Amino acid sequence: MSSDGRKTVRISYREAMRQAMRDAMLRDPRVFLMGEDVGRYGGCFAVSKGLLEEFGPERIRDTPLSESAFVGAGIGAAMGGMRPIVEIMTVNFSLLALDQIVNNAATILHMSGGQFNIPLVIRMTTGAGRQLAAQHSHSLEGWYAHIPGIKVITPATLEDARGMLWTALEDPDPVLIFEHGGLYNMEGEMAADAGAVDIEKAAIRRSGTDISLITYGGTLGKALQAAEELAKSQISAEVVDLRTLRPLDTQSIIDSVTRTHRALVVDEGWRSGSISAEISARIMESAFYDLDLPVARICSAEVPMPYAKHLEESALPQTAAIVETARQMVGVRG
Amino acid sequence: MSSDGRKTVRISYREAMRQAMRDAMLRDPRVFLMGEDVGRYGGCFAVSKGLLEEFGPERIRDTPLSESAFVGAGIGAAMGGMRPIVEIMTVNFSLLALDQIVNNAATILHMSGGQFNIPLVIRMTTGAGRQLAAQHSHSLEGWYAHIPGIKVITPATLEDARGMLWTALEDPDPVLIFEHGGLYNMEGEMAADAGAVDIEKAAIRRSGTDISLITYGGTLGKALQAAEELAKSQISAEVVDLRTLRPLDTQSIIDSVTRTHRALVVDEGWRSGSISAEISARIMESAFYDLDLPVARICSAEVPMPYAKHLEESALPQTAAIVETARQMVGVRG
Amino acid sequence: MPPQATTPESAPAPEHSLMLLREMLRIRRFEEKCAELYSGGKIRGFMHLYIGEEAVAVGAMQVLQPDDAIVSTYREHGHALIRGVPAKTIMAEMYGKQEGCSRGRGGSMHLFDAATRLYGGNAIVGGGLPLAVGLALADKMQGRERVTACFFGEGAVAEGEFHESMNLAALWKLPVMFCCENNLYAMGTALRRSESETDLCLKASSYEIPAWPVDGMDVVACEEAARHAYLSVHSGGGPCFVEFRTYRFRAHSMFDPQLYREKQEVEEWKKRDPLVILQSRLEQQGLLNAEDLARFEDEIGAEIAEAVEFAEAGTWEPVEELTRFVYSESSRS
Amino acid sequence: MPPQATTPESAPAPEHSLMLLREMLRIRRFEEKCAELYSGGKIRGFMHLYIGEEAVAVGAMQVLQPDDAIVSTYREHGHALIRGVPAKTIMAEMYGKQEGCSRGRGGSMHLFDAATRLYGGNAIVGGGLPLAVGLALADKMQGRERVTACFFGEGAVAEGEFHESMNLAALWKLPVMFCCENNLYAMGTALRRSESETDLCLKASSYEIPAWPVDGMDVVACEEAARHAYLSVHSGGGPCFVEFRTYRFRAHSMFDPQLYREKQEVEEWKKRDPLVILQSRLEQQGLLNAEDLARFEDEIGAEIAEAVEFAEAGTWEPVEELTRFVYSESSRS
Ligand SMILES: Cc1ncc(C[n+]2csc(CCOP(=O)(O)OP(=O)(O)O)c2C)c(N)n1
Ligand SMILES: Cc1ncc(C[n+]2csc(CCOP(=O)(O)OP(=O)(O)O)c2C)c(N)n1
Ligand SMILES: [Mg+2]
Ligand SMILES: [Mg+2]
Repeated sequence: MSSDGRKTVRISYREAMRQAMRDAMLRDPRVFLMGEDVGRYGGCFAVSKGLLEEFGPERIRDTPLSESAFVGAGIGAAMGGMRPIVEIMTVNFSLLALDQIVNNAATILHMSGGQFNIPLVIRMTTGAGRQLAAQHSHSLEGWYAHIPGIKVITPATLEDARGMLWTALEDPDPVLIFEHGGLYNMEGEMAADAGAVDIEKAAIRRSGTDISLITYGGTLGKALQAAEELAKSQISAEVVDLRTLRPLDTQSIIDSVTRTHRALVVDEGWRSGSISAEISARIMESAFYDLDLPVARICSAEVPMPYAKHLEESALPQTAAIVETARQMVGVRG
Repeated sequence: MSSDGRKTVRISYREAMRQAMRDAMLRDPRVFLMGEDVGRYGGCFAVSKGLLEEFGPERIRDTPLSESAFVGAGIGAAMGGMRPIVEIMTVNFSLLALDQIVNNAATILHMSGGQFNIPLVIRMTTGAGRQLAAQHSHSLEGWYAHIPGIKVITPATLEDARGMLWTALEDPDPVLIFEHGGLYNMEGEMAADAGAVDIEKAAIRRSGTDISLITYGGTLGKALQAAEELAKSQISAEVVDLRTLRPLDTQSIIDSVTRTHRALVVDEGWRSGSISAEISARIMESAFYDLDLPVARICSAEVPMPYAKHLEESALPQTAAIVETARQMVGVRG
Repeated sequence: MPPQATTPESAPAPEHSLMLLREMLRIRRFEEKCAELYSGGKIRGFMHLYIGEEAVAVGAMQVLQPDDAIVSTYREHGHALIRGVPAKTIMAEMYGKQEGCSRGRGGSMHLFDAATRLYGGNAIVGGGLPLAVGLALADKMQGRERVTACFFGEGAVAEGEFHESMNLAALWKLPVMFCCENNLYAMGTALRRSESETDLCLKASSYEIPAWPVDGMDVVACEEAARHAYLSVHSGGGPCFVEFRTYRFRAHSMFDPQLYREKQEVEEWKKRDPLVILQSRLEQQGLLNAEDLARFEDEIGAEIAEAVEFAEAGTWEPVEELTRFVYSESSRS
Repeated sequence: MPPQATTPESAPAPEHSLMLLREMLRIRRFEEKCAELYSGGKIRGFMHLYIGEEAVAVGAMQVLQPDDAIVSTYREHGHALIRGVPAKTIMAEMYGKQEGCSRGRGGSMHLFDAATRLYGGNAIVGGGLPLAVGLALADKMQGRERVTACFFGEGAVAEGEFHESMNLAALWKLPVMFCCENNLYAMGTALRRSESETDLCLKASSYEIPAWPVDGMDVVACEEAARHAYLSVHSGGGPCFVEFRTYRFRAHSMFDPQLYREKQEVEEWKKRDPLVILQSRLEQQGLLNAEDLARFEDEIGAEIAEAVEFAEAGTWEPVEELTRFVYSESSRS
C-alpha cells in the first residue's frame, strides 16, 4: 500500500518502461517499436525483452545499423499515420541521426505551414557512470533541448518511466525520451494502476525551505540523497525534478527559488552550454531580486569521459559535492 | 592609412578569408582545402575562387556529397601529418558529420591518453538573414561550443577573417571556424600587412561605461550600430566581441561587466540553451554582486526560420531591439 | 555526351501526347516567370530551376495515383505543378505570402501540399529518402496499396542517407519508387568527380533493387519507364530505381557563374530539349499544329498571369504569428 | 552453415605456420584471462571478445609493415596484440591503470598505440572507416608508400559512413585495405536481417573496389588473401576489400544472453575453430608435436601472467589530472 492507500507493486524502471511500451502497443494498433536489436536480442538493455514474442516482427522491428535511415523512416511513418516508437540504442549514436531530427522532425510542421505534424517518439539511453568511456557516455539531453520543434523528456522515477510514454505518443509532435542507463535497475514500489502522466510540469520530489536543488534524470537520486544528508544538519533542501527539458517549466523553477532564495542546479551534462546554464539564466531573468546568492551549478567536468573508474567518478556530479556546495551556500546567510 | 599609421587596403571579408587560405597554402605544404565545390565551382560563397587554378586539384579537393566521410577523412589526414582545412558548405549540413566531430575529433586525443592530437580546421558558413528558410538558417556555433575537445571561433571582423585561420592551423587540436554568411560582402579598410591573430581573447570593439553589449559573429555589427545609436542619447555602451566561443574568455566578460554593471548578451542562436545562457550563468557566478540588474539576452525567436522576409526579420536579433532593451536597462539606475 | 533519341516502344494516344507537351510547357513558362520575378526581387532566398528536366516530372507524374505520396528536393517546382498543386499557391509561396502552399514559411525549396500528398521539397541533399521509406512503411503496415515516389539528384547518391535508405527499403520490400534525376552535376561537381562507379543503376542493384536508366529528355520514354517501375512497386515487388538521364539548362541556383562546364556542352544538350523533341515528333506525325501550340501558350500564359496576380494580392502573415507551427495547435495527435 | 575447409594454394614454411598457431593461441589465452578478470571485476565497462576470429587478425597482420597504419573497432584485443602492442600495456589499459596503452582513459574499446601506428579501437560502428580514408590520404599526399588497414564488422556495412568511405577511398584511389570481419551477427542481428543483398563483396564492387571473400577460420588462407590485397593496394591500385568469413564463439559483449542464435549453430562453427584447423593440419603434416604446443602454452601463460602482474602493479592516474588530454599540452601543432 502506498501512502495514498493505492495498491502498489514492486517494479524496476526497466520493467516499468517495458510495461509502458506493451500497454501502448495494446492500446493503439498504430504504435510500433523500431530500432537496433529491439527484437531478437531483446533490447540492448533488455527493455523490450519479450515484446517480439508477443507482438511479432512487424510491430517489433529490428533495424540494420542505419541510424539516419530508421530515424528518418520513423518521421515518415509518423506522417503516414503510424505512431512509431523509434529506439536509438544510446544517445551517442543519435549523432548519426541528428540531421533527420533537427532538419526534418523539428522543422516539417513549420516549413509546411502547419500541414504535416510528426507524432513520433524517439527513445534513447543516455548518461555515464558505467565505465563506457568517451564514445559511450554522453549526456546530451540538455543539448537537444536547444532545438525548437521537438520536446525532450527525462523520466527519472518509476511512475514517469511507466507513464510518460503514452502521453508522448499522444502528443502530435516529436518527443525525445532520454532514459539514464543507470536507472534501469532501480527498483521500488509503484501504484499497481499507474498510468499516463503529464509531460509538461516539473515536480517537487521533496519540499524544503533553505535551498532548491534543481535536477532531472540520472542525478535526481543523487540530489535526493544529498537532501537527506543535508537534513541531518538541519538544512532543508527542496528537490525539483525538471522531468521535461523542453519546453522547460520555468514557473515551477521560479516558484521554488522564490521560496528558498537559493538555487543549485545539478546536471550530468558538460558545464558549458548545459541546460543548467539555461536554468541559471532564467532564474537571473525572473528571480534575480529573490536570490540570496548566485545560482550555482554542479555539472560534469568538461572532459571526454575517461574509462578508469576513479577518473569517471571524479568527472561526474556526486552526492558529496552537492551536499558540500549546498552547505556553503546556506552558510552564506542572505 | 589606419589610425596607427599602418598602410591599409580596402578589402571584403570574403577576400580576407581567401587571402588567409592562400597564405596558409603558401606557408605550409601540409595545408590543403577539402570540401564540396571548393574547387571547380569556386566555393559555394566564392571564398575559394581561384585557389584551384593556383594550387591544383591535389590541394584544393572537391569532395562528393559525403559530409561524414570527408570530415572524418580530415581527422585521419590530420593524424597522418597533414594540416587539412575542411570546408563544410554550411553549418546546416554539418549535422551529417556530427558523429565524426563529437565522437572522433573531440575524443581521440583523450581516449588515446594524449598520443594522437588532431590538428584539423573545419570552416563552415553559419547564420540566417537571407531568406533561406528552416533547413538553411541554423546558427549552431554556440551549440558546438558545448563540446570539450574542440575549439570554436567566430571571426567577425576583416582582421579576424584574415588572421584567425593561420593561428587555428597552428593549433594542435580541432578548431571550428564559423563564418556568418551575412559577413562575406562586408567591406572595409584592413592593414595591408595584417597577419595572424590570437584565438583566445575576446576584444572590446568599443569602450563604454553604462552597459556591456556582449556578442560575436553576425550580430557584432548590429551591436556596434546599437552602441552608436545609444551614444546619441548619452548612453555609453561597451561592445565585447567574444571572438572565441570555446574556450570562452570569461575574464574579459567579467572585467567589462564589473566596469559597466549591466550586461546585455546578443546572440543569433535560439534562446534556450544558447551561448548567451552560458554567459549569463558565468556572470551570475563571477560578477553577481557587481550587477545593477539582471543580465538580459536578445536571441533568435525559438522557431525554425521562416522564409518570408518580415517573419525572418522579426525572428532575428535586430539593432532596434538592442537599443530599446539597453535604454530600459540603463534607465533602471542600480 | 547527351544520349541519342530513342523511339519509345508504344506511341501514346495523340491527345495524351499533346497533354504531355502542354504540361512540360507549363513548367517551362512558369519557371521563366520565376526567374524574372527573382531578378525583380519578388522571389528571394535560394531558387533552383528545373528547366531542361521537365520531361522527368511530367513523365513520372502520369503514373501516380491521387493517394500516392511524393517526396522531393529543393528543385521541385515542376513536381509540385504537375502533381496538381495550383500554380497560384506555389507562386504565392515563393512570394512569402500566407496564401502560399506552405503559408510563406517554406519558400521555393519547401513546397508542401497535404491535398496532393506532396511531403515537401527538402533542402538537405539525401534528406528526403528516409522520409519516403517511412511513408512507404506506414502504407505497408496499414495494408494500403500506395506508392511513394522519391525524387532526388544524382549528387545525393554519395550521401550515407542514400545507402541506408536503399537498403532499408529493399530489406523490408517497401513500395518506394526511387526517381534519380541524373543531370550530371551536383552544383559544380560532375558525377565522374563524385562517384568511383558512375553507373548508378549498378549501385541500386547492389541492394537487390531493380533499376534501369531512361532518356530523361524524352517524356514518353520517361512515362514508360516510370510505369514499369510503378507496376512493379505497386504489385508488392518492393522498391524500384529509375535513373532519369537529363540535364539542367540553367545555373544550379540563381548565384552560379557556371565555371564548371563548357557553354558548348550546354548547347549540345539544348538540342535535346525535351519540349523540342516531343514537339518535332508530334509535328512530324502531323499531330501538332501551330494553333494547338498558340492555344497552349495562351492558356498557360493566363494561368501564370493569374498566379502572379494571386501572389501579388496575397497577404503577409502577421508577425504576431511568428511562433505558430513550432508545435501543433491541437494538443492531441 | 560454416564454409568448408579450403586447402590454401601454397603451404607456408613450417616455422611460419607454427608462429601463426602460436599467435592465435596468444589471443585465445589472453582473452580467456580477460573474461576471467571481467567476472572478477578487475576489468569493467564494455568488453568484446574476439575468440573464434583469431585467424583474421593473425593472418592479416602478417602482411603489414611497421610503418603501415591500423584502424580497428571495440573488438580489437587481437589486432593490438598481434600488431605488437605489449600484452602488459593492453592489460593495464583494461584495468584502467596509467601504464595502459591509452593511460587507462580508453579501456578495452579504445586501445591506441603510436609506436605501432594503431589508431584505436573505435566504439562507433563504422566510425573508423573515414579515419582510415584520411590516414591513407595523408600518405598519398605525402608520397609515402604506406597502407592503412581498416577492420570492421559486417554490421558496419549498413552504416552511411561505410558507403561514403568506400566511395571516397575508391574515387581517390587511396591505399586502404578494408578488412571486413563477417561473423554473421551484429549483436543479435543476423546479416540476412540487416542487408537486402548479403553478398558483401558485391557491394564493394559497386564502388569499383576489388573484393573477395576468404575462409576466416583458416589463418593461412587469411594471410594469403590479405597479401593479395596488400600487394594490390601497396602498388597504387587503390583500395581493396576482403571479406573474412568468420564467427564469434562467445557472446557479443559480457552482457548477452544470446537469444538470437541456436547453441547448435555455435557448436557447428566451433568444429571449425581456427586453432583446431591449423593444429590438426600441422599434426597431419607432422610439423607439430606435443612439446611445441606445451612450450607455446608455457610461454604464453608466462606472458599473460606477467601482463596481469604488470596491470595489478600499475598505478591510478591522480584525479588531479582528470582534465588533461582534452586539449594538447604543447600549444603548437
Ligand atoms: C547535405 C547537403 N550537402 C550540401 C548541400 C548544398 N547543395 C545544395 S544542392 C547541391 C547539389 C545537389 O546535386 P544533385 O543531388 O545532383 O541535385 P541537383 O541540384 O543536380 O538537382 C548541394 C551540394 C545540401 N543542400 N545538403
Ligand atoms: C553507430 C553505432 N550503432 C550502434 C552501436 C551499438 N553496437 C555496438 S557493437 C554492435 C554490433 C556491430 O556488429 P558488427 O559490425 O558486425 O561487429 P561485431 O560486433 O560483430 O564484431 C552494435 C550495434 C554502436 N556502437 N555504434
Ligand atoms: Mg544533379
Ligand atoms: Mg558482426
